[in-house]
Amino acid sequence: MTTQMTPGSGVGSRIPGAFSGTALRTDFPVFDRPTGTGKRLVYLDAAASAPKPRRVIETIADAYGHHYANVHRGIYELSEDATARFEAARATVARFVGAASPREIVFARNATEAINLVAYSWGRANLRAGDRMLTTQLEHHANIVPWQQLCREVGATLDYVSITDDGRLDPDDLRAHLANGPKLVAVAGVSNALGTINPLTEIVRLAHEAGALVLVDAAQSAPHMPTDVAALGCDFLALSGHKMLGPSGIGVLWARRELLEAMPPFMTGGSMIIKVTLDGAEWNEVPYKFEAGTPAIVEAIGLGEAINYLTDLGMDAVREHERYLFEQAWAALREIPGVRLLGPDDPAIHAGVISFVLDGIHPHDVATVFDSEGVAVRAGHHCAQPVMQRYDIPATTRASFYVYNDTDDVEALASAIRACQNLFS
Amino acid sequence: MTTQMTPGSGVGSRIPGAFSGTALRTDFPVFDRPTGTGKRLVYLDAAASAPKPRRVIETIADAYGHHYANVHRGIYELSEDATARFEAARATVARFVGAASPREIVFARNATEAINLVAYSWGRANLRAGDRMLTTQLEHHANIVPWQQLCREVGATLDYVSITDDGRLDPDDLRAHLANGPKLVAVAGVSNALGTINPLTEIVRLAHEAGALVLVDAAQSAPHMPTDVAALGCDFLALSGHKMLGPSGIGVLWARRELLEAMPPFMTGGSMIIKVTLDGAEWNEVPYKFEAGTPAIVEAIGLGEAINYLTDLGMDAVREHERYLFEQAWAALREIPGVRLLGPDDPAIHAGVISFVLDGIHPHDVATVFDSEGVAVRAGHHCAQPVMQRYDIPATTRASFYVYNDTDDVEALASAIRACQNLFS
Amino acid sequence: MDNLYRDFILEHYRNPHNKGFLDPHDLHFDDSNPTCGDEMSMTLRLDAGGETITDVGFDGRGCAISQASASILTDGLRGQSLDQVRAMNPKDLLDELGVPIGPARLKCALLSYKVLQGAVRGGEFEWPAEAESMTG
Amino acid sequence: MDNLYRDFILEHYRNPHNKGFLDPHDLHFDDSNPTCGDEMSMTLRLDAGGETITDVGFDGRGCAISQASASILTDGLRGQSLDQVRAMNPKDLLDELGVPIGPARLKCALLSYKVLQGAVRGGEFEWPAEAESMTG
Ligand SMILES: Cc1ncc(COP(=O)(O)O)c(C=O)c1O
Ligand SMILES: Cc1ncc(COP(=O)(O)O)c(C=O)c1O
Repeated sequence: MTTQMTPGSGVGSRIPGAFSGTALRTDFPVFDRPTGTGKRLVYLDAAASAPKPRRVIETIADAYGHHYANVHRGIYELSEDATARFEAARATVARFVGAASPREIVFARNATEAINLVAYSWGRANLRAGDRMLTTQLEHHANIVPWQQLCREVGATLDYVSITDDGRLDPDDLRAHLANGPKLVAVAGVSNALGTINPLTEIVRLAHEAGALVLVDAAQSAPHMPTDVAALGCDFLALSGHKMLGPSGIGVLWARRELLEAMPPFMTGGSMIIKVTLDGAEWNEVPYKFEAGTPAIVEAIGLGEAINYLTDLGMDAVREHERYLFEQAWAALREIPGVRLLGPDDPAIHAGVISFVLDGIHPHDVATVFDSEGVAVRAGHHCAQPVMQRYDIPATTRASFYVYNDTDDVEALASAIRACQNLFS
Repeated sequence: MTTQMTPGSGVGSRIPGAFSGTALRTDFPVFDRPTGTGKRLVYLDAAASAPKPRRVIETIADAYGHHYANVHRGIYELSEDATARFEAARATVARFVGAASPREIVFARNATEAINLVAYSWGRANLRAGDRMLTTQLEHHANIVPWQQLCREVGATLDYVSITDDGRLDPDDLRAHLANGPKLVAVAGVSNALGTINPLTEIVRLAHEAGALVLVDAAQSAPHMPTDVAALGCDFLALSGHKMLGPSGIGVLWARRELLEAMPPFMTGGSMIIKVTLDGAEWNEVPYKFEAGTPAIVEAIGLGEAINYLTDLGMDAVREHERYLFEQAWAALREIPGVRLLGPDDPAIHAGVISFVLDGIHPHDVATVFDSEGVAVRAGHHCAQPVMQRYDIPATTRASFYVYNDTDDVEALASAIRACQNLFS
Repeated sequence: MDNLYRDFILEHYRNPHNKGFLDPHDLHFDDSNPTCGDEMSMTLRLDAGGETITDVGFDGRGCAISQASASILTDGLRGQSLDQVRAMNPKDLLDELGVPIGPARLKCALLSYKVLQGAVRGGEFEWPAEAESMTG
Repeated sequence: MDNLYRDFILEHYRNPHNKGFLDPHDLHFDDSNPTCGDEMSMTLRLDAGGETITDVGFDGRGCAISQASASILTDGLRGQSLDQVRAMNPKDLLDELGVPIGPARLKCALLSYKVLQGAVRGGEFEWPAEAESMTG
């Protein structure tokens, strides 16, 4: 993770012209569809889930149509073909995150399952009564509730790094909690509710010094900036394919191989065993030990193609593109009276996610009015209720950018806000 | 489950001409593909995973292309569209299995996850040290290993109903084990290793009389014969979409609503909560309580379309078609010297799955030779090692039929066996 | 959309009727809309017989749809018997709102109905089937 | 395919060389192919210096590919030093088989290599990377 690791880097090397979001829209069939009101679709909800490029959809259709069979064990051409494509996707994911080997890549349904896998498997084997673990107040529920459940079960204590008024992790509070010797620190690369890019390199260094392992919830960072687990030095990393132009139903857990080897299985059944008798079972090698049953074969293959699309653009270019859009949008929205912006002001530590509140207008109403303008945004707690509680708001409206957005979408956002304010004035 | 419930029924009402497998092959793009040796593909591995009809592939591509967004909470047209399609698929599944309500349908990755969900959630909450539970010797690993793990964890005992020489559950052994008062009986509708159709109605009645709940592993029955949980009276039912013409990455747990309501969550995170604070969480309504994170949205939609395809054919007709093919194949293979057939002789209790051993030829070699003839079969333990142990064989070769097969495929199977025997003679 | 926010709705939202927490009251229930976290309370006063509503107040923060719907719903309650309220059809409330409510906003529109039913039934009431197409 | 089952392979399968369990022996290892459950044992006798292989036997049931590969592999072992065996490249065995082995059968073809390495290294040896494209 180059960019988000050292906030501030990359300034001056910005390349807003690396690619044109407007041009890329032709790669995404969804933009052919007129909205109900006949307006152009302005899709600003990538943080919830991303549209799919034609290449990915065609890869999926072709895999189902011509290269589909169950993987592994099948001693016939079609199954060998499917297996080769499935395992090639694993290798693609491994390269994308900087893993030492494809065997460190475990396929899961989504980032949520990847985190639950660690909580159930590593957590129940390693966390004991009286132990502590640490997460933060800006996490998605997926990086909170599994730890609450784990700590409740084993009798450990879950602490939270608090957040500053502008949505950053409080570094002093982080240090204070690390001094208590947590066994694990679970932290997001990017907050989906605030847009904050967390200083992961620093966090990993401090956590390791304090003897803690680090799990990175990369659901919101991996789609938008380079990821390099080797450079970062973290221990676990979770991501979701559907947020990075890939299919639904596929996510990834990366973990260091020694950790995976030592962890007991999570779900059990076919494929994850070597031998089963009526008395018990022996487990297969990693990563298969963690992939019980028939995997999401074509979804993994589709994720591989989504990653190819992204790496063809270049993850540095993706980050720069979104940084540029963020700066444009942040500046435009700051001009509009009655708009309260959340999250850090510094573009070096703010991803392409803008959470805001309009004075006197409920975010649900905002989203409904936006929808009539063709602008798709998310309104709600963004599965991050502790963030809402921190700022004492019921919900926010959130606009999030991706490769197919461009400055015309920034303008559409600003004008939808004005339309909404007019209606409710 | 009409047909397999009362083995023997339906005889006389057989309608082999209900549809032509040969004609249906044009619905499946995979049959356009010539095999490596230029021969016609004879796909006899439905029991591992089924090919996909064009309709299903097109539904998936269209959903990704024009109706995709994250589901639930999205206050814009595209998300409402995706949500409506996703929930319609849930309703389709509910009708297909005879559920009282779509809210009894939990989406999982596959049957394996559905069973693990019950083991983790219901099992850890309800099974205590000293308790017993019951499964059978003919189960797939997916219906054995999760229970071994559960029983080990809580200190319960797992018993197995033994199987007869011809691959049926031993009714006396079943009664004897039920007399010990197991809390749960986990049993397959159809054995994927032997083809046996288990007498589920009888098993459910006896188990309930003995005070046990019943989980049906319908992975191998739901694709091939009618399923009706209301008529059957079971408590849990698991199935996999990929075995019934649907996408990979999607499976289903059906459970009676009271059970689901009472069960604690399995995985936790977004969507499955109502409220999260730093101190804990409250769970959402069923089935959402069991669907943490972004679900396999398009895979569920694709499964819905696969079910539509199957119900257009009619599940009774599907069963009759396969029964006819089974009878043809069983008769043909019985004629060939050196072929040992496994499983029951009675077509009323034998699904379209034929497991066999060729004297002196290893199943792996059989499958490789078959592949050169364009015939795709599975060779191995079929994730049912206890069955192999029971008959003291390392592996079998298995041919399994589905809607696109026809008597020409039966002939191809018989002639591949002869080719194999010639080569090794 | 301008459809959804017709003047009628906006008027009720800006100047909601029956807003407030009645103290004392005979019946009271709090509930929330999990899709947005909005909370609403409903307090009712009954006549001496304890069967007919004499006064009603709703309170809580929420979106225009939920606030307008509560305002409109409560307007019609005085003089109604508890049995009449229990027999209410949620569709009637949607009709009274007079604007098309998309599936994502149905819980907003029906929160007041749910809270009211909780109050007259003395315990949490399920979301009407109309609102079930979307989950929290 | 008739490719894969060339006479050469079938001949080794029908009449495997060095089949059997040597008793006594100096080195012994058992291993299995998880994709099919096939098991194989390898027993070795060494010269007085304990460095050079004087005799070898393999045993176990398996498919034609694994049996022929074990027959061919063991044929070349007598007179080899343990260091030479440890340095063996699995590719050479695949080449010696002389037929194209599809990914699904690589573990069959390399089981004998894995068991042999287990025997000379005194502990389970990982599947060579060549066999990793398929899992059990
Ligand atoms: C009887 C039976 N149960 C369970 C399963 C597991 O299905 P899946 O791998 O889709 O979870 C299978 C698949 O082979 C099966 O045949
Ligand atoms: C930061 C973060 N973590 C985790 C998740 C959960 O992802 P999924 O629902 O795909 O499991 C999300 C999705 O919103 C997210 O933004």
